[in-house]
Amino acid sequence: MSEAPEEAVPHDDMVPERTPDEVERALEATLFASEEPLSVDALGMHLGGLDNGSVRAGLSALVQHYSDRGVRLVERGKRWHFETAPDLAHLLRREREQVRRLSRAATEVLAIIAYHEPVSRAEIESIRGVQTAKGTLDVLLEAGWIKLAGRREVPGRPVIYATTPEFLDHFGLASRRDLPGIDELRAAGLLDPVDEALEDAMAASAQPDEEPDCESDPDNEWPDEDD
Amino acid sequence: MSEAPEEAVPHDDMVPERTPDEVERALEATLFASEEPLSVDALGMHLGGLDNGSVRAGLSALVQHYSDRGVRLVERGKRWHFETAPDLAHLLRREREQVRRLSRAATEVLAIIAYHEPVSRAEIESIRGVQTAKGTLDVLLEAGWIKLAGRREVPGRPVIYATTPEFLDHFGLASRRDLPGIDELRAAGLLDPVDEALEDAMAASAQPDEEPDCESDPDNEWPDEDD
Amino acid sequence: MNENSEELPSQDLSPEDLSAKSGFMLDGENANREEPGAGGWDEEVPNPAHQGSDKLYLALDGWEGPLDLLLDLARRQKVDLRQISILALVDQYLTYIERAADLKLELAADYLVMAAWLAYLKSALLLPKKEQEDPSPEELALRLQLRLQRLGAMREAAARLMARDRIGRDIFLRGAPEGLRIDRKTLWKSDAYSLIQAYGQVKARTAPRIYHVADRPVMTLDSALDRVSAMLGVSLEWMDIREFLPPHANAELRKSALASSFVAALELARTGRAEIAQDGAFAPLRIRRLQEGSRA
Repeated sequence: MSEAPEEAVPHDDMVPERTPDEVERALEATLFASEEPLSVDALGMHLGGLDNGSVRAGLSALVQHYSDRGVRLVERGKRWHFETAPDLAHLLRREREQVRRLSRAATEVLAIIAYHEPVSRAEIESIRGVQTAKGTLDVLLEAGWIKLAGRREVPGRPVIYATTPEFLDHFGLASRRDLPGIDELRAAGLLDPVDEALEDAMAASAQPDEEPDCESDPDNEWPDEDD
Repeated sequence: MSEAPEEAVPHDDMVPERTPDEVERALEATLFASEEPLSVDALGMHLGGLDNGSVRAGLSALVQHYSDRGVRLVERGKRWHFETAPDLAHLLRREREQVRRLSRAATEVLAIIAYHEPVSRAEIESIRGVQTAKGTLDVLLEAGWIKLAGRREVPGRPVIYATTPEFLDHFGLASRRDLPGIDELRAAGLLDPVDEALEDAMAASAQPDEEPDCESDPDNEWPDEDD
Repeated sequence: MNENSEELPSQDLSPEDLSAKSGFMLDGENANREEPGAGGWDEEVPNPAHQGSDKLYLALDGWEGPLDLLLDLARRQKVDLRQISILALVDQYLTYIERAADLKLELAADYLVMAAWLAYLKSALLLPKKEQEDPSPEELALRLQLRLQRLGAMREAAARLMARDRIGRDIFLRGAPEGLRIDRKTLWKSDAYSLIQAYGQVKARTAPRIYHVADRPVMTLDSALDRVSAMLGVSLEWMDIREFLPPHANAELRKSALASSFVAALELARTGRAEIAQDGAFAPLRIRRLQEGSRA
């Protein structure tokens, strides 16, 4: 949705309502009818070879048009679909508990994969400190949220895992950059392996005056709050 | 949709766009997410016991809002649902047309039917001197050039085939009597034996895509779409 | 608490196990306990019943290993994970484990391994630092802290992820999409000429056939004998065999005539009426009439 409102649609409350043009109507009809999210390319082809620029312009107009309505048009992993507005969840949720609940282990593994991808099972386990039960990855694979993403070219060539467009879709993320807090985690070095962070921290504590970055310096990090 | 614009929405091209009210948004989302059309009563219940009058007013506003868009809100048998605008229905069911030349075998069968109709499959085979694949007749039926013309009242009551008006049309014939007789064929040299293998080879090299097995043309996925 | 229906595995610990497993926290590479439950669907709320130390004996099963327990204890310090006191954390953990032992709960081995390792870490941290050990206890403590931070970050991220508006729970897609369909349709094409020609071919192929064998231009041996004998009578000189061939014959007939004339010449030679000479391979073949009796 990032590139959405390039069109010069004023952001007033009372917008002069344009009659939707034919591209817009065709995109609207196609996206309403589609059983799955559609990429710009797929939309263009479906609309008789419409160029991507026109498709994007039409999508932007539609995003704008639907921005205050009960359904909205969103981009998830480069694919577009209509969905209900989040603030109406309370109306729709009833008798609709379709989402199976994930175990805590599975949610943690999913988060680790999403924030670190691609990542091997050993790497997941080194973060969690426990072995991953057989079923945990299976459940995520079956849900279609993670996929095998090849092998890491290190001894043993372990399989590595990554998330899928369906994952982004389900959790309402336009892309992995939208993962909650990912920028902060990265900035704090919390997505780096322990060994790396340890080296940095040791180096920092060796020359304490050079780096006032005290994020992970044990010496000045253990204040007496606890006693 | 008659009582819709209580809120004084002019019918100009440039309509001041109302911010949809909550009932309207809730109806929109509920109808969008519903797996089946919903009655006014059902909608009222979904919306926390909203009275029918308010539901109807909201529906009217939605009908009005969607009247010029790619999807419309319609009532069918007292139940409401969204559907594609009728002028865009073709988008949902796109046909990709591929032009193929009739295979040699199919042309022979068609010619035999044209000259001898009505004729059974066994008769076709005895005239051709070779067995006829089931698919050959199917192709001719699909092309609309032959039709089932009843059954022959002989043991086994075999189906008999005849040509159609579309056949005459496609081949530019006013009637079957326009087909040249045997004597004319002979005079034109068309009864001279030819080296069929050689002819096939010539034909194949002249039109490499003329394949008797027609199912296999995967690469023109989106052929002449853009015109 | 849905996951703690399973009993903790009870394990006998040998000293070797202890020493082997105590390495786990040091290098962080090996995990040594399977998480409880099959890891499938069901409970997605954050760690249950972790408040109140009186719930200890119930809650122990709910943790996914000692690191998880440590993290939870660290959280109770209610400070940033970067600010936690490792010493305080160690004490809390050891107290926990002791109380579990008092309650005669069977503890999984890795909890005990962690307890032993933490006890070692504590004593190392408290001892006056004389000799430089490698790694230093401070480094070990830092490593533990870094690991807890990372696990904590991921636990929080998971919770935030799960709390998002999710499709099928908070957000809904179109309930009854019409679906997009692409029908392939073949337009068949042919023309009248192909049709008529095809019929012609059928008729031609199945019509009764009459076979004509064409007269091929040949010279029979008999006629060649007559011809060569007659021509030999004209002269007593050597003659090239090619002079015996019909002068205006086409190539096909000439071939046949040459072959027949050659055989005729052999026959005449055999019966003593002619002689044949050739100067070398592929040289002109010459024939001459033999005088009656001259050969003998």
